[in-house]
Amino acid sequence: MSRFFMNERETLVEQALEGFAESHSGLVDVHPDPLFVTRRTPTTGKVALLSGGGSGHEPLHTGFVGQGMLDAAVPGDVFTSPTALQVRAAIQAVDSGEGTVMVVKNYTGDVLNFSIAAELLADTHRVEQVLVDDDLATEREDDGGPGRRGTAAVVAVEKICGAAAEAGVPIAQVRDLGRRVVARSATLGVSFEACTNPETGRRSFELEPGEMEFGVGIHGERGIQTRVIGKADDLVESLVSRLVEAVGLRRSDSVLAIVNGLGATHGLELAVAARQTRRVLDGQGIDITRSLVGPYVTSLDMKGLSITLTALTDDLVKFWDAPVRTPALVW
Amino acid sequence: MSRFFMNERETLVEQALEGFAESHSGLVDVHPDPLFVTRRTPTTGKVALLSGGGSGHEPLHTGFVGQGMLDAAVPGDVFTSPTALQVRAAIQAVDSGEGTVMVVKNYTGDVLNFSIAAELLADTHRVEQVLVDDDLATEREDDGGPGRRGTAAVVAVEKICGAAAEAGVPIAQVRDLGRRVVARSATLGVSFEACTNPETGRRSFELEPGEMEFGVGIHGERGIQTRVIGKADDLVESLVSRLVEAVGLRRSDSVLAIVNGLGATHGLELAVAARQTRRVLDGQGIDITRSLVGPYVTSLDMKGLSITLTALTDDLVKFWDAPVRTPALVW
Amino acid sequence: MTKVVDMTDKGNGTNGAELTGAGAKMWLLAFVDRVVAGADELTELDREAGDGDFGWNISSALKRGREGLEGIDEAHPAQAFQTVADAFLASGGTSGPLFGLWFGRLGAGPTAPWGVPELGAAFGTATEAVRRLGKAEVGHKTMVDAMVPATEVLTDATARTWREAVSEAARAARAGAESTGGMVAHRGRASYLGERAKDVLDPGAVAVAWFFESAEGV
Amino acid sequence: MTKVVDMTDKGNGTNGAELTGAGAKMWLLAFVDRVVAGADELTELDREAGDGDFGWNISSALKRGREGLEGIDEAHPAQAFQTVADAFLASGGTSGPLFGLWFGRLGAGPTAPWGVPELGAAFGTATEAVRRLGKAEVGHKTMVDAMVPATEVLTDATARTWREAVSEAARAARAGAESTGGMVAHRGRASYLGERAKDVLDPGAVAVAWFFESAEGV
Ligand SMILES: Nc1ncnc2c1ncn2[C@@H]1O[C@H](COP(=O)(O)OP(=O)(O)O)[C@@H](O)[C@H]1O
Ligand SMILES: Nc1ncnc2c1ncn2[C@@H]1O[C@H](COP(=O)(O)OP(=O)(O)O)[C@@H](O)[C@H]1O
Ligand SMILES: [Mg+2]
Ligand SMILES: [Mg+2]
Ligand SMILES: [Mg+2]
Ligand SMILES: [Mg+2]
Repeated sequence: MSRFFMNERETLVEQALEGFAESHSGLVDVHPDPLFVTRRTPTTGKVALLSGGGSGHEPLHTGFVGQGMLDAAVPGDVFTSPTALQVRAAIQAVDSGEGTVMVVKNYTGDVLNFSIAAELLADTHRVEQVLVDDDLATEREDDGGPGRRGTAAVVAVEKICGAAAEAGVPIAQVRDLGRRVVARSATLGVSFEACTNPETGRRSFELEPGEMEFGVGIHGERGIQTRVIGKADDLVESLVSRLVEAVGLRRSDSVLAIVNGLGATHGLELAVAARQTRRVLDGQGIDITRSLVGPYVTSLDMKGLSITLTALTDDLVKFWDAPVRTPALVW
Repeated sequence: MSRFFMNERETLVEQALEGFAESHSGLVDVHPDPLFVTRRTPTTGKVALLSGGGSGHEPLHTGFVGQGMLDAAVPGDVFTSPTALQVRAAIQAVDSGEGTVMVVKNYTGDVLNFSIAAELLADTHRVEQVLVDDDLATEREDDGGPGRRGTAAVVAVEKICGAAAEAGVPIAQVRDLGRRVVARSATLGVSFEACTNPETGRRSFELEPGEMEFGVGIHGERGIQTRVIGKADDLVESLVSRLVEAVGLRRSDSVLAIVNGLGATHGLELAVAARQTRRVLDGQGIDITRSLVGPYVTSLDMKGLSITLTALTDDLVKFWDAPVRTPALVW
Repeated sequence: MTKVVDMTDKGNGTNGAELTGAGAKMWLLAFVDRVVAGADELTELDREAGDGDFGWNISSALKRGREGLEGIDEAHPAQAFQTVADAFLASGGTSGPLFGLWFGRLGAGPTAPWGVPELGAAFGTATEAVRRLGKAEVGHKTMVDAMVPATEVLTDATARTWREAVSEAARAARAGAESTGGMVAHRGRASYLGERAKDVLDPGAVAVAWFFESAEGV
Repeated sequence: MTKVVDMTDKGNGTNGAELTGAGAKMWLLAFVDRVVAGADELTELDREAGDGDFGWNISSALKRGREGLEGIDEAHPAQAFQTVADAFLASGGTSGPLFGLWFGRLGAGPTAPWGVPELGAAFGTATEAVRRLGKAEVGHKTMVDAMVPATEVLTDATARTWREAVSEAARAARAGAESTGGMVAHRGRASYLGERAKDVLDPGAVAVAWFFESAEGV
């Protein structure tokens, strides 16, 4: 049995945003119609950084609105892209003349709606897009299918572009920096138990005892394979090895590792995964220069985790380390 | 089906602590034998603040070690109090001569082991204890049974005592401050799905669809009643009303509200609960002066939440607002 | 093709050769009912081969569309289609903008009752726009697999009445939707699952079949 | 009560009236085996009326105890009991310090083989200490419900051999453990559940019954 705690499905996202905004009233404002979230204290004279997408991935993106990260987040309904009209209104609200960089996770719906919004504003606003497509599981030798999904690398993109924008870096460079982070990142996810559909109360899939889904995204969908669950260390090793290869990491390279909980994964479990991530990389002479461990890009209450590696350079480290003050990330 | 991600049950806590410490190596150190966690940079010339208890409640307590909060945390095995020898070693490590205040959640095992530790050190160390017993569900008109359980109010105690200790407040006052916070706090918890026992992989109890447990603690045990799940707003209202009464809050009082996820509860769900908590209190003219919303005191991967109210005074607000720099709480 | 024909049509499109505003409205309201009643089916398909929100997305959009439809004055089909398009455009997701575009192009059709040739032309433009925006071809396992064969029937129709033509289109759309069972998806979330979602019908294509089938009772 | 009696006892406690170091060791090793084999049963009781870790806690402690026991030189019962006490004290939880104290008091008993009077005295002190530390009385649904009746039997024993006395104590401990079914708990986590955990046996009391029963095969 499983169940989503709410009043009614219709008002879920709206009420959650109200509650969220009240709990962080010093940091963010919610604009109700069309719906989007901005910093409480707008920062002008800098490139505006905006992201968004379906809800159900909290703290992404609304939890990353604030100084040093996003200027606005545009939440859709659960697992549903926001509309172009929402995105347009958010851009209009935060663009203070230096242009807007939109961080878009690569899903057909998001790409459509964010692109339409940018087109609607083509005459009056400069809008650039960073498309995040880090999920290795969806890599295919294909004819222009939807391509890799955008998952937890989006946190690195938002943090680094956010710091750059805050530092006054101009729009083209903020965009290129974001694209560079994407190009240097890869993610793989696994799930031990599916998430609860808030409408039906049912899990998005069922697993037999001892089975897991390998290569899941962040929308409750099955992965690319059902596998037997082994030891944590073996699974983490197989994930990390593929990421190292995909990112093209070599001995003495330096990485950011994001060990991300998909919703119902406990801190003890994530810590065990983080431990082995470090050991596997150590074994290959790769240095975890920075890491982030926790539920940052969730898939409702899915039990599972993803690991993201981003190859670092000195300037990326500098932007990662720059101060940030948002509901979900503070340093 | 449910399952706990780890290598083997024997090494779970130890490996998780290794991973945790590596991910926060700037902030904390793990001492392996006997096991306890301290700040990376010890602070001397102040009262030492220490807490601990069974694991499985992360980020409690290890995530609250750092500047402005705990000097040490002593983790036991999952849901099992640490031993007196662990606690003794931790006190010896952090007491710099100003004495140690132990924050102990009220469970027989914790009380026994922390008390024995203090007794073992009676000749050489001044050790004071703040017993946290905030859980209304376990209130009983009884003959000295174990009394109310200690749950999420412990976060308020640790934050406020931590700030006081950091500010140089002497031991008796830090202790009394902690006791004052406890006396002004009450908590109630509910669960929509039990947690996974890491040893057996089984849930700690089973619910029929549409049922929930009312009055749960943080150890996977059933609550005091099985109830039908209604609307979120109705449930929150019934929790908050009882808390208001228990704390003795009146119109124009000021509170800290902690809306705490028990492990697998999603940010959207907690935000909906936080929203209604505020509305119910608003309706009674009580001001949520401060709030904390998130999974701070978990019960492994239990799906559920607890609400804690602490009546505030100006000095408590001041200590709550003081800077804190720990793995789980930063401001 | 004049208002006069419309008048002989009793104003509700139930007798004439041409689709009137009232007829389009009835058709769309029947579609709303069909989708609302079958939302769980669509959600289940999207659960198996997507993210489980399609039934919710499309029925929320169409419920909003119904409110809009109830307020319009039934002057011509374009207005009815545009009303539904607006509801989809306020919906987000993948299906929101794509159906929004599809109905939006229909909404840009002639502002008078439509004969079979107008129907064919309007659906031709609409389906072409979805293919372009979605970069989807027949065989990619999307709504396009139902839209394209239905549109071809309408374009090539020799039928005299709109009802006959749409009824033939409905059969083609249904066959197109059924053909997505057994396809490996190349677009949309089902493509992430490759062979694993092969046997599942595409919910978008099923919805398109329901749309054409909803003209039946009008 | 002298080493001589111990020698005629073949050094393993299987024949004499007194409990030797070797006998105590065998008894405790049999207890370890019983608990390790039955850990899931204890965990299940603690799952229903506690936090589901008792089987794990006690069997981890006793496995550590087994390692210790294997290393000792079997001089006298006190040493064997103290070895197990140390393992419990390194265990935490509620049962860790309480069993640690219980076995620890036994470990403070005479450093020579024990006759029935020594047994009675040692268990009397030990059980009294647990009652005091745990603030638990008979009827509170804890390990004390098995410890107290067993201890009473030992204290009042008229039996000639330790084995007879312990065998009677085992029957009393078992009856005490069974009596916890139907009790509303006043101590420990089961007390949080009130009436809801009434029908569940207290796992700590069951473990105490197993302890006394483990002397059977020695
Ligand atoms: N590139 C595309 N072109 C045309 N139709 C598509 C495309 N991608 C997806 N679809 C259609 O959209 C439907 C899913 O819609 P919906 O569930 O709202 O979107 P999402 O996948 O964003 O949750 C699919 O069943 C399919 O028919
Ligand atoms: N106050 C007490 N006095 C004596 N025994 C107790 C007391 N509280 C609990 N116990 C015993 O401890 C057992 C539970 O031990 P354990 O599972 O290790 O502790 P915890 O409840 O801390 O998880 C109970 O079955 C009961 O026999
Ligand atoms: Mg979706
Ligand atoms: Mg325990
Ligand atoms: Mg979908
Ligand atoms: Mg227990």
